[in-house]
Amino acid sequence: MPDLDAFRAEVRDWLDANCPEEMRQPMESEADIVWGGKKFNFTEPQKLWLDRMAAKGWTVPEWPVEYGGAGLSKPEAKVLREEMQRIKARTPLQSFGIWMLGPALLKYGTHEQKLEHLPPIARGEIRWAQGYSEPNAGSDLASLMTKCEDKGDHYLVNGQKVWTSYADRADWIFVLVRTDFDAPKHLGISFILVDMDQPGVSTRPIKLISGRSPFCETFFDDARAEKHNLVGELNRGWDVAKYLLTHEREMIGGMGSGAMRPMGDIAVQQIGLDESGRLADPMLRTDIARAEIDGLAFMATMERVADEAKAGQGTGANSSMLKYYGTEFNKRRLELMMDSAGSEALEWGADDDVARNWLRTKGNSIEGGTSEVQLNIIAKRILELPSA
Amino acid sequence: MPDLDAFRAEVRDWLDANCPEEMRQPMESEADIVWGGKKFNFTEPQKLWLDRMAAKGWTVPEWPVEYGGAGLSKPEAKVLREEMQRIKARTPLQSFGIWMLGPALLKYGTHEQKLEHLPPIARGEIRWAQGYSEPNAGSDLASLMTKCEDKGDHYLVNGQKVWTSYADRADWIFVLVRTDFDAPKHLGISFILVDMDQPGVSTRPIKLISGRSPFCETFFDDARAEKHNLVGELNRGWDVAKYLLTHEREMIGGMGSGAMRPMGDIAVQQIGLDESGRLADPMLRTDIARAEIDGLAFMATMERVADEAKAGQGTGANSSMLKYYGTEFNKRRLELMMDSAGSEALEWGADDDVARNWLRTKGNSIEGGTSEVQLNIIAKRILELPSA
Amino acid sequence: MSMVLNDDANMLKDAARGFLGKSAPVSQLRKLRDDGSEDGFDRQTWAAMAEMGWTGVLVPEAHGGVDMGYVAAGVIAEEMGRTLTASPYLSTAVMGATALSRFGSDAQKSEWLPKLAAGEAVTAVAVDEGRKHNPARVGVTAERSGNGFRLNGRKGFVAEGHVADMLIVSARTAGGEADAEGITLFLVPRNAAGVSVERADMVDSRNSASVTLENVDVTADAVLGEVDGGLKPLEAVLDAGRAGLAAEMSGSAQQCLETTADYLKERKQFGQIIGTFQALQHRAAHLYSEVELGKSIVLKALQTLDAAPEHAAMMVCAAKAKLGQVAQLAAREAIQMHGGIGMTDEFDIGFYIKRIRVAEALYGDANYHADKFARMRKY
Amino acid sequence: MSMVLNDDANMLKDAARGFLGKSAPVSQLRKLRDDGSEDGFDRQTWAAMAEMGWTGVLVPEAHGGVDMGYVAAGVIAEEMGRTLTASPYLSTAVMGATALSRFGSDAQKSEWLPKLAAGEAVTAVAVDEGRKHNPARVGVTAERSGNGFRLNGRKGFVAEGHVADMLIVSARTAGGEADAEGITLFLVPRNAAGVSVERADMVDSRNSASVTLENVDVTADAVLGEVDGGLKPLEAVLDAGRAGLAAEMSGSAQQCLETTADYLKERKQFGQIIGTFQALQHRAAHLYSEVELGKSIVLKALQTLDAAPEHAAMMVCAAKAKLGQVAQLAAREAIQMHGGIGMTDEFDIGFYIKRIRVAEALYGDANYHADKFARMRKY
Repeated sequence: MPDLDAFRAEVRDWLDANCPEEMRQPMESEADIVWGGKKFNFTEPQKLWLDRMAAKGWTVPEWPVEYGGAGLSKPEAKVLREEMQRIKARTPLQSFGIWMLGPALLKYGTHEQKLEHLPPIARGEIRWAQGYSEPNAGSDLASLMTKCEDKGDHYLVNGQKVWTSYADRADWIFVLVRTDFDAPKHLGISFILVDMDQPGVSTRPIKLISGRSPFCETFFDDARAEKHNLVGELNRGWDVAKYLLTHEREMIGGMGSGAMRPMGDIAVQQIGLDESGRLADPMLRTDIARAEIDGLAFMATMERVADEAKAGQGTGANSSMLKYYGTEFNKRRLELMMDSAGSEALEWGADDDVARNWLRTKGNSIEGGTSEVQLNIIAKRILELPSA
Repeated sequence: MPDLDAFRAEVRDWLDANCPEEMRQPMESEADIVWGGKKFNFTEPQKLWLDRMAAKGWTVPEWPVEYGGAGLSKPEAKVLREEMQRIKARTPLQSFGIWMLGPALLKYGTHEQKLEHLPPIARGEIRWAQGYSEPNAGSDLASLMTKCEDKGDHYLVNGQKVWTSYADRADWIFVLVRTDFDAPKHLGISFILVDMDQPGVSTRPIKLISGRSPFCETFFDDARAEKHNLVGELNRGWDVAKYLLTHEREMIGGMGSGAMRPMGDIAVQQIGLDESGRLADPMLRTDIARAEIDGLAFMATMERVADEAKAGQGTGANSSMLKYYGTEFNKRRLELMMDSAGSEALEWGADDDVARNWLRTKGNSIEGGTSEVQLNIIAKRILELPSA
Repeated sequence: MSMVLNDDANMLKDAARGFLGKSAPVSQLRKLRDDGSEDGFDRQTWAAMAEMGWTGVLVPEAHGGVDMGYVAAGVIAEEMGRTLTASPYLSTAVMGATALSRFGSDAQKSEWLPKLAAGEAVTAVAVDEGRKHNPARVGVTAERSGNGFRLNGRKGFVAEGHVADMLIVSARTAGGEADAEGITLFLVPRNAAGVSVERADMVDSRNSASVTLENVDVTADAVLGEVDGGLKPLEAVLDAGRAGLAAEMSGSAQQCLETTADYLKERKQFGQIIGTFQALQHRAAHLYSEVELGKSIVLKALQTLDAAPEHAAMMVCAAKAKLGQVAQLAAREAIQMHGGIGMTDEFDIGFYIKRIRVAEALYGDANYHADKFARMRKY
Repeated sequence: MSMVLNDDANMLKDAARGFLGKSAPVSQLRKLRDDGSEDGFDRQTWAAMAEMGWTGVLVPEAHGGVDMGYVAAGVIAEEMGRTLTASPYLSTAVMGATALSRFGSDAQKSEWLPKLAAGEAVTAVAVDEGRKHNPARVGVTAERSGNGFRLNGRKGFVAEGHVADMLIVSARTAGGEADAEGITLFLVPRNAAGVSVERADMVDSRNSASVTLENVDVTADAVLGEVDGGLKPLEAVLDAGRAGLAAEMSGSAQQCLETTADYLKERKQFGQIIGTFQALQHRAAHLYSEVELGKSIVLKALQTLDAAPEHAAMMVCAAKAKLGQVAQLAAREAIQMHGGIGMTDEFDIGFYIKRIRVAEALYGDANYHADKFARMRKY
């Protein structure tokens, strides 16, 4: 593939010339993630790196050029990722806009909606939050009750969302609302975009057991939404939501499998080896070895499922399998890391210490569809077991 | 308790004088179990030991004297057990008559029924089989279809039972039959005693995956049952069945927790220790240690549940917990024994080799109410979770 | 011995549940945390416990205690596990009383036991030096100096260290760092010159501290038990603490199970009470079984401590290992079955999972005890 | 490398499934067992496999093979795992071909590879001597004798031993019994003087034998690879076998899952299809996930064997360990969910649980490989 080679050379040169030295250092904590948005405090190198990448369209390399992307093919995007990894370049921008709203808009949005919302996402100017769950609509998301009324030239939104990630730092929110209270529950839901910079929208952080507050409650009290910001058809928002949930599942399932330091290495450093050269805690050694093997098998599975999808094979419901296994595995991994760290992990330390991460993982198998919901989906959609 | 001490002395003297030397040797295999009945081939010491014990009423020490027992109190019976264990005396007689039918008759039978059936059980003259499950009534036992018609002076039984333990070696069978096809399924069942020595009853052994055939299919083809052999009220046999199932559950749950050689000892003998004095298979060592700890906790639980029952505390549904945990534990134990024995256990050996026992344990969590049924019972009767 | 509580123990259990549920529920721990309490426990509650005799549960009557034994001590710990009541009960009434009443000299007993029984003194056991429990690995040194000893070194993960009046410290008087021989136990007043104690900010919001000893001089009277022979009494004291922790974890696990079962009966999703979902029913039923096993092995360990303390090590080891597994399972299932609300600080489940993690690590986690169990069984 | 099968491999998979399902289903193994077949496999089926090129899947084209590589070899093994087809495929086409084509001298290759590819010769690898796999522990001795060697000792658990034409035997030429150095591989004709082979009656009704060597004289030409340096090629041969077994177990696990899912859709209890019970649904869904992980790690191991065989050890180790766990879970869940009928010999599930147990033990069980994995990762 000569074209790819040329592209690789070009990417390599550009990255060498443009990636600031500071952006080639490993991130020290979650605080180093660049989320963007009006309220974000950039360091100088972060801003420089973001602006340069955004100008190339490389914060969202596969999006069309007119919407702020670079229109790269999958193989080209892979080359870009590989070259970034080669020099250990940090991701210039992460956001729910990129991961979730973007794909949904690309699929369901009008040309005008895409032009209005996608480029600011790509440039990191607008940070988005997700308004899905409600206090009485958790696993049973479709039973949501946030009301959206047609007021002629605009909509009025009233209700409450929970588990809105970083809503207190977001600028806009995409919200699932009920637009028809008489229809069957899946058929009265719409998907709408709401500017959070208005008196009708307020947020309250939820303090978690980890002591951190990555989530908020978000209240809509006569909040206004423009009519042109309804995505997809009225009352057919469930389709958009489902499409988006699949993306979210894959994202959460894939967490914890990234370039993590192997558990065995960490444990050796913490606990040491015994006279026979084995980890000094023999039972923990057993658990870690088995978990590392499962980790390898899981990573191979993520790879295989992705490759199958590219080849048009496999089943879409496998995203549920990845979400289920990935989050359960991540919980298990952090339990082992707590076992290994011993009493030193039992004191609160830095903002992303092991204990906080351990507690945080407990939510992985709840958010984005619980493990139980994923198992239901596997049973029904893949194994085709009957419903009661 | 001076009386108990006197009793203990008396028991000790009697056992010393009357227990044949051969009956003080550990049993070498299941073939050494004395089941009794017309078809059983006794060795001379087996017969001698049985007859002597039966004459004292000590094959069923807590049953009333008039029904073949010795009318011992619980503490006295415990003394007898302890003294038998002290000289390692074998149990003179085991049977479904003792474990299951006996308790059911004592609770639900008439005086005449007890007089007719209990003493032959106590003396090991009649061996009983259990006719419960049917091909389409497994976990859902109450959906059984074996028909029992009232023919005036007797009943006629037609149908098929499966999983009748050793029916081919039994003399009589207690059977759950349907006596009312119009009533709700639990209310049309009766409990009846059938002589197997008649042309209308035939058996066919079922070959199991272990290669052994401890169970049969049993066919009733116009089999005759006497009217006075109906136990309990007509159409109320389900009460008797449930009572009996509780006994069965406790029996099966308790299996595998007896005086077994500790797994760790067996593994050391088979695999050896490494230079640091630990079992040479470190992962298996982890599994065995955890299992032995669970085994201790389970034995303590059996003891506690029994003591609570004696003290009138606790819940009867705990027999489901013991059945569930005990059988699952037994399966786990045999898996570990297979791991430990390695390739040497993969050749068929003697009739009670590790491989056969391993395969046999797979049925423990199915027979006598599956693990799933026990978990249902715990959820509903103990945790009081609602039904759908 | 019958595996049921006798009438005295049952009465104690009812009394403890009544008192703790009313006077020291989880909200008390939450308040101590949110207020940034320096003591980390409520002194009024502690005084009430002393009043009821709990602080003297293992103190002989001759020294002002009620001497009810380990089963009784465990009953109290179990109830405290239900309410996560913060107090120096374990370090003082269980471990301190065990140390002094079983291994103390007459003078040591007379000096300390009445104060312990009266709730007037708090003790803390300073044993660990690394991130993982290992009582034989002792780096703190005690060198002979005049008629006494001079202690130097550092201990960590000392429960109740900063509120203790007296520290029970293991130090090396002979041998190399990991030798079983050559360890000696010392009674060190916390206010002795050279002792500095720093409280740690623990995930469970309970008391733990690091203790630094810098040329701390003690007399020979400060030795608890024999010089160089401290590991055996130390293990006995630790076993009392481990059994107490196992009892506490049993109480916490029971509470997690019950709270969760109650929630399953209430919460609706998909138009149904979620307790009707069979998958959750089976997991709850499995958890019930494990919790029952936990209760049994704890009772067995406590009974053995009462009946034959010198043979209790294996049962205590099994109990601590089993409860580590059971309580963590209970906490994990509780969070998962509660869903999002279980993740919020506002809800109590988080306090349980955090306390259980600390209790699991304290004096050896489940892996430590399973390994020790295997070594005791010679494999 | 993309984690999907290419077109060739997919065609092979379809062909294998078609052929085995029709010509060598589980009923063939049952019949071989019930008839007490001396060969323990069906020679006609074996000839058909050779016809299709399966016996030459790892044999270079120059020696009459089709040289399709390990992914293809694994595809065949996986399909055989679905039908439990008995044959010397693994010992010959996978392990024998690996041994000869990668480590054989030109003469050895010319002599054996064409016969292997044609299905005319069967090989067997004789490695283990104790109840647990341990390739470095070699007690069989090979003493220099004239220009050659004289072998003495006993091997057990030799898959296909009694039907093999040629045995690949590890023997000690130097060092102590557990030394990694000093092991040499020999090609020993089964009919050589002094070789006696006794077939074992295995629980899986497949072929396994013990091999006794009594003053067996071989020439220097019988050495495979280097004298004293046999452990490395032996491990490579074993890794081929382990990957093949993992693929086979993956096929068996998939079959257990599918059979069980089908049964859940049919069987009624309590007036309902039991597949509607959520507890069973969740367990089946969990099993599905594990089976998928198993498929992935097997493919990864096979691809690594093709791409970089010298670096494949860790992936093969992970694959054998993972499939040991997955396949046993699948077999156990299959029996439990089938209920009583799964316990009967008449039903096929028993054949699966038994074969999976043997495959699990062969060339190292999951514990062996997890331990080896940890050692490779230096912990």
